[in-house]
Amino acid sequence: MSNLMIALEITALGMGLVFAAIILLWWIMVLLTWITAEKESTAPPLSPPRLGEMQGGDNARVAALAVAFALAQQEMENAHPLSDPPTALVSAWQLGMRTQQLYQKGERLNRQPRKIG
Amino acid sequence: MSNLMIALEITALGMGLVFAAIILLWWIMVLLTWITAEKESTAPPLSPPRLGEMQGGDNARVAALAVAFALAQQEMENAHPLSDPPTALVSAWQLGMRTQQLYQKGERLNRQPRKIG
Amino acid sequence: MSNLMIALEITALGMGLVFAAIILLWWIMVLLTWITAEKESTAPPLSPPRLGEMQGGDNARVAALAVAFALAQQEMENAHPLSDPPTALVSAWQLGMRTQQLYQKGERLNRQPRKIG
Amino acid sequence: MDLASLLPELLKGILHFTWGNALMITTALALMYLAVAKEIEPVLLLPIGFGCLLANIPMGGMTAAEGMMGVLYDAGISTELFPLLIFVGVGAMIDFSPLLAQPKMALLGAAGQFGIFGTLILAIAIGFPLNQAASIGVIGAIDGPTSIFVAAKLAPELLAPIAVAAYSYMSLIPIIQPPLMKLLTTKKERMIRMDYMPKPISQKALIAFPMIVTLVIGLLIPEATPLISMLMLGNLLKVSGVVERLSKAAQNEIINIATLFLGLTIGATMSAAGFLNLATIQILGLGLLAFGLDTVAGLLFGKLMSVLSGHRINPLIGAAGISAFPMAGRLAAKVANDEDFDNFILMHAMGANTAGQLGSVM
Amino acid sequence: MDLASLLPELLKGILHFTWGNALMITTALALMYLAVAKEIEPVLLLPIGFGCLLANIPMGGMTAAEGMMGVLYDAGISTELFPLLIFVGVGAMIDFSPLLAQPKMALLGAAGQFGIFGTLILAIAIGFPLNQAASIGVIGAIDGPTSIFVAAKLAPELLAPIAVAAYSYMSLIPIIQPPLMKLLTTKKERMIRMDYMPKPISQKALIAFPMIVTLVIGLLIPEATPLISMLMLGNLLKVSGVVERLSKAAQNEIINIATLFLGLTIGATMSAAGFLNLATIQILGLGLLAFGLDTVAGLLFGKLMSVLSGHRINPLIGAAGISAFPMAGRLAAKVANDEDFDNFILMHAMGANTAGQLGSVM
Amino acid sequence: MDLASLLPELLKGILHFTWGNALMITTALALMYLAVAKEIEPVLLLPIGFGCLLANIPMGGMTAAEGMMGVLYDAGISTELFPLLIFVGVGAMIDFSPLLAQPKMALLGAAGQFGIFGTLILAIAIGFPLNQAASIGVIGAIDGPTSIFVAAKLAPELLAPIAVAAYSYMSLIPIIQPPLMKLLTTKKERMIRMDYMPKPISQKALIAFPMIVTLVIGLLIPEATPLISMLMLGNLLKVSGVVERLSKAAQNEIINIATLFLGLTIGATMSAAGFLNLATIQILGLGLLAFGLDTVAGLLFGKLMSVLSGHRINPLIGAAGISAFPMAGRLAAKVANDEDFDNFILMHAMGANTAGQLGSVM
Ligand code: NA
Ligand code: NA
Ligand code: NA
Repeated sequence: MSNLMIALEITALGMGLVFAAIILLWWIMVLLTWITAEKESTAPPLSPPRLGEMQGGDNARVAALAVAFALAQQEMENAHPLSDPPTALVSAWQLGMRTQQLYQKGERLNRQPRKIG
Repeated sequence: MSNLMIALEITALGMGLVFAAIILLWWIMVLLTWITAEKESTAPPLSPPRLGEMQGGDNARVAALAVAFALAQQEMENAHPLSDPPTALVSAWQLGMRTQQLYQKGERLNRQPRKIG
Repeated sequence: MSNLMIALEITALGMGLVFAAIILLWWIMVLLTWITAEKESTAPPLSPPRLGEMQGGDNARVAALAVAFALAQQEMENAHPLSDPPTALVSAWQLGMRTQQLYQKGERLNRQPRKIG
Repeated sequence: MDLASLLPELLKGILHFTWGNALMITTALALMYLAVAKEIEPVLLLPIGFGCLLANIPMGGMTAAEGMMGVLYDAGISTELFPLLIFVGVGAMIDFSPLLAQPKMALLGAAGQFGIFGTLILAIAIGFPLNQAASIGVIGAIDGPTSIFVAAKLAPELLAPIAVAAYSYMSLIPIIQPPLMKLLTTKKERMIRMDYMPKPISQKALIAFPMIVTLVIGLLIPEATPLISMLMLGNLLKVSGVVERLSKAAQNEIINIATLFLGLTIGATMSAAGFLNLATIQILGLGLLAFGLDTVAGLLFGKLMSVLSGHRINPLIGAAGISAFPMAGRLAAKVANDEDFDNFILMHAMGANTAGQLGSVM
Repeated sequence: MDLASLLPELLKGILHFTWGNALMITTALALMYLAVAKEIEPVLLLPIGFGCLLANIPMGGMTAAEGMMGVLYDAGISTELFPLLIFVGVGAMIDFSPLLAQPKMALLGAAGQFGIFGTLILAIAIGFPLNQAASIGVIGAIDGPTSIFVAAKLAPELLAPIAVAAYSYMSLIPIIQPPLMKLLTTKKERMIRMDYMPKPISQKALIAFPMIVTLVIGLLIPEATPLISMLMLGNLLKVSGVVERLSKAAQNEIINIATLFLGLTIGATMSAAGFLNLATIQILGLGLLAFGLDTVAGLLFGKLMSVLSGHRINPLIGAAGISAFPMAGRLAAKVANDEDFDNFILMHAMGANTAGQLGSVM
Repeated sequence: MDLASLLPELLKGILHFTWGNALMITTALALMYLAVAKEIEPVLLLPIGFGCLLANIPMGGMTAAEGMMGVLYDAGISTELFPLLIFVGVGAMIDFSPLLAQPKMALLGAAGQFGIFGTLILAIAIGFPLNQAASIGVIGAIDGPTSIFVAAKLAPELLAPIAVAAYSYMSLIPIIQPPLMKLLTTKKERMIRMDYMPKPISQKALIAFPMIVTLVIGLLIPEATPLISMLMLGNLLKVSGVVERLSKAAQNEIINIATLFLGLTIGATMSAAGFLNLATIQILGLGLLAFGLDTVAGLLFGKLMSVLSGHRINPLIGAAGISAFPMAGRLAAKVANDEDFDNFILMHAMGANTAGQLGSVM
């Protein structure tokens, strides 16, 4: 049986296996999210709302925020390929991008303490 | 000679040795602290007083302080098991706890520079 | 041939080689700097000017600056052997020293974001 | 001994210098130039380039078995430790919530497979033995560590060219993809706006996900366990939120050191003697092809999904399905617009390892 | 070869899956649940649980001798490097000044010994050979790294159950101790307020302490040298104040990486084949007992001191004497209220190693 | 077995204690005192001192072949990994722009050679074999890692005394140099003010420099490749500006851990048995001499340049040419006033390795 035939068989089997696994994974994810759907609210501290909520805090905290923000922004500027990459897609994706950036800023803000402690 | 007898002998010897070592250690510590007692004043930079002293500094430093404090506090809040642990003992110990927390805050403040440098 | 003779030969050869390499290196450096001389202005973000330029930024950034500066200064103070070392040379060198310190402060300022991100 | 006998000793460096070395050093400088000037995968191409430089300095001894590079190779490449540690770090940087929010996107990960198997078949057609062909095919996984992991396992003799192909092409995606995108999709299709409103994912789901995936994939495709499990371990450290220290260690110390050493040692395998041969050129060719196939397959797959979804899916995301996940060294900001890519490493690694497994079976 | 011959190959993962694997995987998930949901020693139980998961995925190869876990085991467990590095980090986090301020508290460290030796005797009575019995007894040291260090030295075959017992019970202290405390002390005793006014300790004393302890203990109990000396090294790096860099490295990079790898490799030894047997159950039982004995002994010791001091000492601190020192991963904040625990590691390590020594002698 | 037979077992630590141990422990405490109280190279003298302490605790087992120190020695000293990793970190901290701004200063680096070769000749005269003499001569390089690297390669049996000499004298420079400076230069000469107005160096030059140097030196003096290339790699990581992560890892994790382990393992080789002998005393003497020679040669060289330049160069900078580059552990601030020193490591390493090479050739 020629090598090529074997290769084709591998391809058939391998891709079959991968597709099977991917579809299985898909179901698992659907199931997982469906089961845990009740208890929503993931780590509020990570989400932008916190910013607002925190501004209310004492001055010291506000200062901390200010700095963290300044740095975050600065990073955004310094970050070399921050402008959309050559493969940048339509605005829907940029929206997603920004969401995640906000998410990251939030994260950065509340990582801060750990980092310093 | 049965294993059990050996075990008992080990226990006798082992614990004797440990007690001996511990008592020796006790004396050493007493001696050590007594000898070095003259020159007191351990690393003042680490102790809260510094804070006060520093507040006198220029605004920039005060800002730095403010932030460090905000972060320190935030950490205290985020720190998961910050409330007294189930085994928390009488208030005398909580006092000790707070002392050390202050100590740590102080430490954090003057670690800052190293961290950034 | 005695060991000592060999040693002397090694010395002759070794030092000859080192001097040759050093002189070669010297030329290379001259050449290198001469070739790249056209495009001057390296990494402006690293140089003190940036500070000024940045002060113009929003308050948050100024706050960040303030802190970074405070810390930078504090470090300068804490840094144990910051006074000129016993081998410190004439003021011309101290000038160079300060230049580099400024350079470092600048660096520290714009490293900041990376550090936090 | 006199001077006459010493001179050749002193000049042995130059005397052993070959044209091959010169060529490879030029390659090394080129790689470093791409890394520094064009910022193409600098965290990997810079060390690889430098390692390649070292490998072509005659008698330097750095790349000898007992030299530093040899020591690192035995410590981290033969043991597959470096790529796996990189995966731990990458896992700690990935955010799976976008995938969990829209599970059907997982299908896009399958597109990457066409590149792998297409290349595999071609490699065999050209005459590579199965183990080598499989390793070459994995270039189509468009995922450096995976390629290195599989190559180190199945065909270490091809490690250098495969690694170079994987990383340099991975960085060429911005150049390779756009024309194919324009060619294969209509302006109307590219204009499709997808509503991005994922339902919130609970912390529980995010924490359970890496455990379940490790378990399921591990049982289905044992050979995929190492890569998947380390990726998921890193992710678990991050999402669990209770081991901040370990998560940070994975995202910094561990991945940075592993990446630096990985790059150096891979580059150090690029000695003129071992690298300059037909196989290398073939592999570079096949690698490029693999990337092309991936993109085309991804786009067609995207179009299919677009049609099936009644044009509510933008086919361009099909191309995203095949693309590389964010390399360790990229700035966090860059990760942001990779969110749709993040989701597919899993499948890449799976595909890669399935091919690897089957290849090794025979 | 045809499909018929390939299928078993493809499904070999599932075909090799045993009930034992299923049970151990459940254990692994349980450990990870405790770590994440209950935050019980997460820095160790999470990696241990994940390692256990890997160890029970058939054919995964991660826990094979040449797999990643095998490589890490040879690198850090056989060499005892990981526990020792963890000690360096722990030492750099400990503050000995409270102990130096009230040296008599050192006596409380002795209480921990009762647990060690009581368990040792029982283990022998049950029929364990001396080396194993000693290793089991050291669970009574209530100190993970010490237990692992001694077990790796005297009875590596019991490493997994001992490590699991040490860490899981260590984390059960909050559940084990309070009832015993209420049982063995009167309300009046528990109410005793101790005046906490230590005299200031000079920097000199703090710096001299680790050096002297290393020297004295090293000469008295050579077998205790490794643990004590690394603990004291870490402490010296911290208190000396002149090597901030090294102290930070010990408190972060070194301990974090060592902890992660230690947990993974320990967990990876929990394969169904090696873990599911009578010995494990006996060890878990003995370990629990050791903890109970420790607490009781500590409390009685505390009562004794309380009486001798004319009721100016709260007997509850006796229970503190036996307890675990702050694990590397705990947040700095948590360390604060452990200050009274910090002081006793020294004795634990000593007791542990004395037992280990004598056991190994015969 | 009864108590009578156990006692010697229990006291074996004390029974094996020798006067040599006592003497070495005193040395260890002295080294740690210098490190902590006088802040003399603390990052190295503290670990070295502690390692020395461990090496002289009888039966402690830390410094046995299978002990932690033995393990680290095999991992990092025999493989020369630790000194090389330190060089990567040092390179990432060096700023070559001052040297590039005034290339003629490179000549000053040559001064360091006189110390190396002068010592080499003397060592041979005293009767050391060539390989040992070369290693001793390299103390004149006034550069710890270089000395350790060469000694580990040519004469590992002398590693301990050479390392101790290199680091302790390196830290005595502030005491050794000033008197010689006053002696050899006139007040007028010392007052010469040099105009420090370097032309701006382009980023391009800074990035190209490490690549070119690695290549040129590597071809001219292959034996210098390891040290030079790692130094330049670190510098490239820093100046390239595109691999912040790797640069930081080199400046922190990598160099800190390597420094700590290097110090400990070097110290651990200072056992009374191996250290207390005539050779050690001779080496310490020769080392001191090497430093003196370096300084004198540097100053005379400086005077020569001063004259040739028409007294526009301050001869004192000649002394700078021979001096140690900033050790890894120094605070960044300290580095600032070392800028003139930074520039010369390159030559030191070259000189060191040339000597090493020639020595090893015969
Ligand atoms: Na892919
Ligand atoms: Na204990
Ligand atoms: Na020198």
